[in-house]
Amino acid sequence: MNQTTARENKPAHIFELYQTMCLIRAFEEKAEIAFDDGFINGSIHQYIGQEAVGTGVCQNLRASDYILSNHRGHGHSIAKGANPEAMMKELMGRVGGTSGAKGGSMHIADFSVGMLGANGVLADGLTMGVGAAQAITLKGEDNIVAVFVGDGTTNRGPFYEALNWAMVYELPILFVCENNTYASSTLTRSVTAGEGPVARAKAFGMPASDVDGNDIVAVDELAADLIARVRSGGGPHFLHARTYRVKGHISRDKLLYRRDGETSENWENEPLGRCAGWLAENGFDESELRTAHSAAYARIDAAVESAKAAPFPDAALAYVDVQDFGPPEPWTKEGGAS
Amino acid sequence: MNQTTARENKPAHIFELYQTMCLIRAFEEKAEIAFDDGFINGSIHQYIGQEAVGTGVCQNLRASDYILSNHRGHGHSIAKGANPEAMMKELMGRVGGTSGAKGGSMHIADFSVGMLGANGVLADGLTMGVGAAQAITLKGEDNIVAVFVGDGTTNRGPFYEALNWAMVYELPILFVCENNTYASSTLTRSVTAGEGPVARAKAFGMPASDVDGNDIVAVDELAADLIARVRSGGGPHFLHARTYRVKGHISRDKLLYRRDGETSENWENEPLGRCAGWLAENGFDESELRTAHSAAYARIDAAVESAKAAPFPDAALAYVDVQDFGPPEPWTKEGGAS
Amino acid sequence: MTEMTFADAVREGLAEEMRRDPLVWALGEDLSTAHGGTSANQYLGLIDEFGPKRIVNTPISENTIMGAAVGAAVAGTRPVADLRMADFGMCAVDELVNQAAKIRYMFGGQARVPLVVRQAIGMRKGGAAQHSQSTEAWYVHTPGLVVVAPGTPADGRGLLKSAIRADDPVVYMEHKDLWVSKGDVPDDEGLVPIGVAKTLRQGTDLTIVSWSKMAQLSNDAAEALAKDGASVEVIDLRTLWPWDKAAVYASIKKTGRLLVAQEAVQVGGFAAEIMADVTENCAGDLKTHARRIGAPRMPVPYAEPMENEYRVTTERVIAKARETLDA
Amino acid sequence: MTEMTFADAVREGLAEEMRRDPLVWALGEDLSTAHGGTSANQYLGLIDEFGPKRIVNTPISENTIMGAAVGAAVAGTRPVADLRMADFGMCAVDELVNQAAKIRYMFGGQARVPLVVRQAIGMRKGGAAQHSQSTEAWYVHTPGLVVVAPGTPADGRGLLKSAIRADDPVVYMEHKDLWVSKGDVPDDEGLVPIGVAKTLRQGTDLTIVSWSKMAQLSNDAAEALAKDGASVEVIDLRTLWPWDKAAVYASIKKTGRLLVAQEAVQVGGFAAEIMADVTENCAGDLKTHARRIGAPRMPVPYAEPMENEYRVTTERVIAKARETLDA
Ligand SMILES: Cc1ncc(C[n+]2csc(CCOP(=O)(O)OP(=O)(O)O)c2C)c(N)n1
Ligand SMILES: Cc1ncc(C[n+]2csc(CCOP(=O)(O)OP(=O)(O)O)c2C)c(N)n1
Ligand SMILES: [Mg+2]
Ligand SMILES: [Mg+2]
Repeated sequence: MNQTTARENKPAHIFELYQTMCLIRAFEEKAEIAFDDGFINGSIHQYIGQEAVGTGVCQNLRASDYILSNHRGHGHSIAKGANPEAMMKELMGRVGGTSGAKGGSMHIADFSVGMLGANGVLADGLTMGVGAAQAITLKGEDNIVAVFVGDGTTNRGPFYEALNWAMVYELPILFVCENNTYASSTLTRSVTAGEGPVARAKAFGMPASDVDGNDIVAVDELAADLIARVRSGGGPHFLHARTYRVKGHISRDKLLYRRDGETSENWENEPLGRCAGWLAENGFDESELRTAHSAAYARIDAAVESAKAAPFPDAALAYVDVQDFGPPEPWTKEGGAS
Repeated sequence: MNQTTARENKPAHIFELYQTMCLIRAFEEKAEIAFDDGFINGSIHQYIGQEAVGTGVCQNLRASDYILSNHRGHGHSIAKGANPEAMMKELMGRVGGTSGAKGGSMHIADFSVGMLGANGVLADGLTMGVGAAQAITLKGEDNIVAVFVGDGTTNRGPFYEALNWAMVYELPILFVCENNTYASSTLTRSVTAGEGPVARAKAFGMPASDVDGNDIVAVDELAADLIARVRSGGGPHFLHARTYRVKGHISRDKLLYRRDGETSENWENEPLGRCAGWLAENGFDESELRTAHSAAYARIDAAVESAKAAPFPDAALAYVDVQDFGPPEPWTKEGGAS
Repeated sequence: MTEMTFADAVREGLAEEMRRDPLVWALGEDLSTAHGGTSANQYLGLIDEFGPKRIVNTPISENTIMGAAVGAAVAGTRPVADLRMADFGMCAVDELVNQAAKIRYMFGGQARVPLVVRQAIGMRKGGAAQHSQSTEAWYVHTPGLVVVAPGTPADGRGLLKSAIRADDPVVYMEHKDLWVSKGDVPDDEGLVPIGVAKTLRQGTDLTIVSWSKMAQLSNDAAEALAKDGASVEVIDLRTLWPWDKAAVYASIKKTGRLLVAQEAVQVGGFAAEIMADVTENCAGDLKTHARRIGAPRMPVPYAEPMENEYRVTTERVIAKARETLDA
Repeated sequence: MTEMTFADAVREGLAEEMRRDPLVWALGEDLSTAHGGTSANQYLGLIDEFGPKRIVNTPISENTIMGAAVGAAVAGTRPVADLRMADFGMCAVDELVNQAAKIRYMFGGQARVPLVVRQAIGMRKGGAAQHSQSTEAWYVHTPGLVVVAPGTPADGRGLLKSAIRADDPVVYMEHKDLWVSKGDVPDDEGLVPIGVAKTLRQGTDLTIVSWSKMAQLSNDAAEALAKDGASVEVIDLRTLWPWDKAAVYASIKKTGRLLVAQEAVQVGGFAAEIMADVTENCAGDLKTHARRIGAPRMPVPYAEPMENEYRVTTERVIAKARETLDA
């Protein structure tokens, strides 16, 4: 994360973020292929097109800071420092997966870097996030929490409870709303009244900022500033990042509900290309960028291969880590379980 | 409700509202006595000091309009036209109670006058209210819905979901927030961030008004106006009524959490006295007001007596009205039930 | 008879009821966009016929999807609320249990709450802990609710239609794995009565009682056992409350042996209720005590070997059936 | 030993744990104002000793009370979240079941969720449909959760302390009628182990298994039956998951007869689980099939005659016990 060096050399700093974004993009693209090839079960929610948000926020956090993510958590995890190799194993259900292959794509977590979990139930990261922030204040630490929430999820009640709660207890928490225009197949604005998330956050007295979420330079600058404010006792802050989900809601989604050309128009604006453009304007030459890009893909290719080569976990591990009191009884030969 | 005559003769109209408020006050005071005397089980949440809100809103509604109430529902019910005699029987668990003595104080309902129920779970009236409004639009009626919500309850998530929902579907619904300063023993502002309910409603694009909820003249005028707007297709509206819960949260509450003098100061501002003052200034003489007041108390005294004289329901009625498919099996002599 | 998938059959059933009764409507997330082709498309195309007032695409607001359905039901319409999965249904337990289930009773019969709430149950490969749960037992335990869990396209359609016409709130639990399964669906109205089980297979040695997808696995188990000469009767309950006690008791009278098979976690599951009931009411007819099979008491794991370890498989049903037969 | 009420004993227990461990804290509505003297005052005065960071008066936000407790638990503290009643607990089923219960597992053991969630159960006179429910069966059916339901002040204190020290999420269900009940509480630490039942009364003819307030009624029933010469053993489970199978099995071995008594709705209740388990595991020891008693499957009515008709009374337990003894 090298924040101090980075600040001294902005292009070098942005280049680092570019590398992270490439890693996320590569991860998502390769995961989709692995999914289509039958190596991944369930479904995967890809972060393609939104990389600048998670990267700009998480790379400004410390490892001891917490993030809480949602169903679309691969990018947040990588940006927070989770190991993509272990993540790919998790997706493929192999030994060495971040969650011991018990969770899969929607339940990536890496507590060692403060990544407290993706989540399959919308909005629950918000209420858990304020609790994690409360724990921080109780322990007297100077860490902070960042919670990611999708635009569609801002219509769930717990979102508002969490905003109010964060303000009431003046918690060290940054809410990051990734407005990618869609909630599954529904245009979020078609089911969202009023001016949207920023106005709603402000109604709780919470300072709120808006940013072009596809512009890594802007996200990075703003996030660094807001995180510093939150960390220094400024209370909660709301960050609204405008972005676009260029891919389907899940990888299988055929995007039948979009108007012709919509997706391709938005591809023009995706954050990696924009970041590469900025870097080119700021002293990096094409080959450096291509090398970074290739390095990310090579790393993920290797991650895919090593995941495919990794063994599946022992069936008996299924019984581990349920609870201390009254753990499950394994199946017996006679077919009994409890 | 005589709205047309009333409008032509404002003092006469306000006098009618005064009579309703007296009925509510008498009901609550007598209910407390009956409670203390052991005639009522569970707990009762009294509406004393808030009469102007429910009266001003409900008396501007039609019988075919719906209201959804909360735990503090006696006043809303009477104002909407429920029969206080039947309500008192409900409180005492007698034959003839509004809900067949199955519900008690927190589950008063009178569907014949559009009173769709008090409620023991905070905020649920809000989500049910938007659904009732949706039913109205589906049926093509020109009725409207009014939902009552306490200040403390505005911190529950479903409140926001309902606001958004009402706006998205442009429903004929009036949200009435009765801000009586407290949520049980907690000062609501101590756990509420930002400027409060009006700002929050506006953040959903919902027009919102604020009124002195102890001023029946003001509530009546504003409610009449808002209800007309909602009925004529103007979409939802939010009405914030400032008031004060002069009594305890429930009748047994000793108010230990209030500062000295707080309650008595607020008694000065209670709505019946203020209404009587207005009426006196507008042509009513003391004796007319005293007569109205006494008539209300006499009616409720009689209601109490008739409730006390009414029989308890047959135990066997407990099994009625559960469900058509798979109703409960009564206890057998051997002690079996299912 | 026409062969169709479960998802198509229930969509047809819903459309038929919506045509029959203008007060029937549906609400849920992504209904009009039909999940963008990513799910089972149980609503595909209905928006074109019925418009956005009756096929209501909602915000992500589970409390309100459920609460609004309750309010709309007491106000005279017949909503079908879709919470997608029982796992997300947990966000709306309050509105279902504290309101829908109780309103008729606690208001002394003044109102009916004629709604259907769809909450898909069951494991789908790779679904993991939060997209796999089967919570039927909770709602069987909840007075005021009817609970159905059909296992075939015909039953899916027929029970949805009966549920919509019922004046009770009905929890309609379809298994995610069944959506793509095919079966014959009658060309007539095809109503399936609430509370009536279906005997999938006659037998004389053992009764297996099951529901939803597990009924099919039980039937497969019975077929396998038949090759060994065991005659196993398989009952698909279809409705879990009220469950068809008469059918189960009669079968036990005939076979003298009972196995209840469920996909849900065994501890505290609905099979326990059947076991308890039968223990009390069929003691004289049972040649050996009743048995049950269900999942271990743990969340659903993701990786395939662990997921398979978790599953109640046909083989496991067979093993448990053998144990019961041999006892 | 000191005699105190249940509410006082559990408040003491909480205070002791908070003194012992600075990471223990409590959150819920009206905690610091102690419900204004209107409730059982389980938190009265704690705000003075521990301050508003550890006795946290919350907004009315059940989802967040539960969700924040989960987040704070995984972030290294030990929250005690109070949802007041199991009825309001229904507003937070998602956070409890989808998050608290699953986090340790679905993240592969990276985290523990050491929290206690208090959800009072049971009927209180005039409580009616929405303030009376006993939902322990739901949580027993939920992998990942521990469920305790103490019946005396000493057990209330001792189990709360053990629950706070446990690394599992514990659903702590106190009966509203018990808050004012009195009993002897040990002067020492008084920990009560999770998963261990207590035999309230020895007997040889019949075992009654129960928990929470119903254990007391069962004991009363046993006393009454003793006058008729029946020797009834009464077991208070105290912990519902994991329940003390060894104690129950041993008792059944001795008495050969079992009655399970619960206050909750009988259909699908926890008694069904015990019945099913015992049917499978104690068949040889049972002289007659196990029996159970629970409430009819209907919401709790308000008026006294109907409420009494609903109740599982001592008399009804006696009648069912007689039936079991005579079988
Ligand atoms: C409580 C809950 N309701 C519904 C779902 C199903 N679901 C998963 S993702 C999603 C859309 C979320 O949209 P948004 O919040 O905008 O996030 P995005 O997918 O765009 O990142 C839905 C409806 C769920 N997982 N949890
Ligand atoms: C979901 C839920 N949580 C908690 C309660 C307990 N409770 C009943 S009334 C009340 C306070 C409500 O305050 P407010 O909304 O301001 O209404 P008021 O009582 O002042 O009229 C509380 C916490 C409840 N009934 N339902
Ligand atoms: Mg989105
Ligand atoms: Mg209030």
